[in-house]
Amino acid sequence: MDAKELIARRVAREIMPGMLVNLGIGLPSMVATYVPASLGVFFQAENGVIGLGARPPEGMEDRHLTDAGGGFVSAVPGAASIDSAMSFGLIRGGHLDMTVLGGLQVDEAGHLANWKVPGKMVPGMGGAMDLVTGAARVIVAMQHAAKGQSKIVPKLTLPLTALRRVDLVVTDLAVIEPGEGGLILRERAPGVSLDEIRAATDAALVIPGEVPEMTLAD
Amino acid sequence: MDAKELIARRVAREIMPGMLVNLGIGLPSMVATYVPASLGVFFQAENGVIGLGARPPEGMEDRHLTDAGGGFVSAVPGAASIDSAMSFGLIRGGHLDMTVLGGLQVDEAGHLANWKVPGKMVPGMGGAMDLVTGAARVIVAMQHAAKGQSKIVPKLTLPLTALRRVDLVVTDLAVIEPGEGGLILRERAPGVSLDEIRAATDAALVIPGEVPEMTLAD
Amino acid sequence: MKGALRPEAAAALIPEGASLMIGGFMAVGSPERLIDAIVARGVGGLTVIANDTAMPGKGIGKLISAGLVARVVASHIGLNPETQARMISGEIECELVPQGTLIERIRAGGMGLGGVLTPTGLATEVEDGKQVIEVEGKRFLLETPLRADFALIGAWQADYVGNLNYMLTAHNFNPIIALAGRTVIAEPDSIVPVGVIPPDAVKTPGVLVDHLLIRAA
Amino acid sequence: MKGALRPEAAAALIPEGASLMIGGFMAVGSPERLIDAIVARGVGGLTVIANDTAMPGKGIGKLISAGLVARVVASHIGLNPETQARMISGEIECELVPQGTLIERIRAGGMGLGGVLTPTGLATEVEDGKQVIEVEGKRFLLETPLRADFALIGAWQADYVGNLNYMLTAHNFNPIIALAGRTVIAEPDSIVPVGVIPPDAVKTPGVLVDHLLIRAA
Repeated sequence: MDAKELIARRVAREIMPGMLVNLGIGLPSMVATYVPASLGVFFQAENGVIGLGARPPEGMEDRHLTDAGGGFVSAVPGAASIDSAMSFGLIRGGHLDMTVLGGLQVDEAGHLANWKVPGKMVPGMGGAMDLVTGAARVIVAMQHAAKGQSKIVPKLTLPLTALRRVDLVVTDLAVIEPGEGGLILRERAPGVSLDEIRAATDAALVIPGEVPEMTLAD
Repeated sequence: MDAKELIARRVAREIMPGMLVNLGIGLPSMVATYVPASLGVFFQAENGVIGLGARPPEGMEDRHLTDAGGGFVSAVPGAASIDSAMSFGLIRGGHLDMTVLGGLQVDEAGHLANWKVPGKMVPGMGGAMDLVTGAARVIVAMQHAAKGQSKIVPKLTLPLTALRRVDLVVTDLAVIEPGEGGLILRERAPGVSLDEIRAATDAALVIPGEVPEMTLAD
Repeated sequence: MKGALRPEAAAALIPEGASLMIGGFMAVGSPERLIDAIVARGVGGLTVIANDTAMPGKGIGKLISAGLVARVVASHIGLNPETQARMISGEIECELVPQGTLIERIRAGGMGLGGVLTPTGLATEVEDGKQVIEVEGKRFLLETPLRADFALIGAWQADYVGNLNYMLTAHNFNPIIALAGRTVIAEPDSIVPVGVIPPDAVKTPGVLVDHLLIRAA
Repeated sequence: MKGALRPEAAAALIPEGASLMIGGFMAVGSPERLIDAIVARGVGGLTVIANDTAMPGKGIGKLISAGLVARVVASHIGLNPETQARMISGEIECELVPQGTLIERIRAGGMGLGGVLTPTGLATEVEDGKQVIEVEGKRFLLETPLRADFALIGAWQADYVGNLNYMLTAHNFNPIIALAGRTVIAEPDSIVPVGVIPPDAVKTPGVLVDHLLIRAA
């Protein structure tokens, strides 16, 4: 199992029956693969269908039905089309139960940077600022480090996405829960030691007496 | 022809092909009777259908289709259902070409009072404040006097409906156009003299050299 | 969506003093069976946020006549003399709001906005006590968001996951209050299998709806 | 609704330096034939207000590649390297706006609101230069309305009076920009007789639409 699959499987376990969930493009979109249809979860993409489904059968793709990355998708029974005002009304108004986004950095205050690298990458924030501001629960799904640099940092050095503290960070090494008192280490990836996590993390971690291994979705 | 029919027929002549028009309940709603279908006008009621039509045939009334007064109506071909946010978006956003409302008073500034008589009648403003604020053209259709009192007054004594100067006032005696310089007398009702209008009007009127008789819609 | 309830079970969710947004325009599009059940339960001190209070014997008018309402936020009460009388006697506190402002305040509450700026009501008594904010040289009233404990919706069709649609002038406040009630109860004319309402015909996504009323007997 | 135009006649309405709101999300729901006609006409100095600038060769990306765009107001330009390059070279001025804020600013412009208050962007660089307003103890950014000379819409069906509807994820910005363009031009996949789109299925009333594009050859 590679790092991305591990993260996606762990995030999938956060999803409860009947939730409305937004998955960002890239790694977060992999989470859907590990959520059983029996949960009755509705996936939303911010471009506008509640009830996104898997890629359609070959030859049945329709240009009116894509995800936020522009890839062809299907829709599940009970889906609903919405325009962008309604889409972000659901997001900003707290009707979205959960969003899973990628991250560039999370800091000890639980703040996320995920939309801009000054002087380098200026893609625009898209829906990220609204999602982090408004979703009932914000989960960051990202690799623990990039190019040998920890992405869990004492203080953001990249531009902030939103004032709101994210609810959970899931990486290939750990599950971290930002709280009033800092970043609490909740779980270890299978076979990863506390020392390995500490060594890979620039930020200070609050480490409880017991830090169990992650349980992953099938 | 009674006073109300006269007013409705004169207002009908203000309606141009293809307009979107809101008619208030009561006297203003009579205007539709005198607008030929060939004009392609769409009537809107603020409760939510663009393309209101006449009362349906006996036994075909449906409780899901009424005007703003709760009376049964029909819908013309090409009608569109809208919710209240869209309805008032059209009104406030200037997409409504014309509104015809009743009035309690209009004053020399062209201001309308039509929603409240303190200590007596407090029905609420309903859509009146939005309609007068937002419609591209506001026409007041009312009797010139009530209980022997002129409704065209120097200065409103009843609560203001909106800051916006109304565009035209049509009464059973006259057509009056409020402007920068005051209330301009544009037309006389058939057989009514300038002196009769002056005598029935508390407000000062600007009287041009020629004040023709009204032409009425069939 | 949690399932379909009998009217009396839905009414039992509503406590004394709750705030209710109720769909309908002169009772067109109002959830009549749900209102009847609330009247039967007799729970009082309610705040009603709605376009109007209909007329005696219809829609919200039944709650007014039953004496269950302590506060009304509406754009128009003129066709219900009982609301007027109870307002004058002080039994009902009444906040009158321009209709376009009322629906935007509800939408703002439901969509997580802190308010909207509208020109409607400027220089009238609606301005009293409100912030006036200038944008690009024009003055606007700041109107604040409204939410409620419950949104009570009259719909045309619902499907098994709670997707709703509406017919003709029975839309009115219904699709908007569906966003602004902490608990949303919908009374549809009919309940149809998933797929009968195509995605493009859904006006209120089922994810917003907590309970449906069971079909009428 | 004034009638149906050939794409070149529609493009001819658009002058140098015009502002265009264009529907579509990564070109899904964008009016491709109309965009092609604007590229063919070659009128420059355009302001484009849209969710994104698609990618080279698709939708708004074609206007970017043709060098016709002087200014972009969008939430995301990351999938079009040409927009990025032209922004960095200074050829295109770019205002990046959070997606939910962008759509509300357009809606406010179209619906006659002076602005909306949103929590999105607080304490980020989006806050720069904006009024912060406190409502009920919470802080919000005041976001101002957007309008444009033209709204260019991709629709699914239109009828003869200009009523429009949209399919699945091709709704996106289209129904909202229809309110905020001073001239509204819609490119439907098909044009059907009045009555084929029932009143409850209309998403954009024909009274908002000035011109349709004639059907594709």
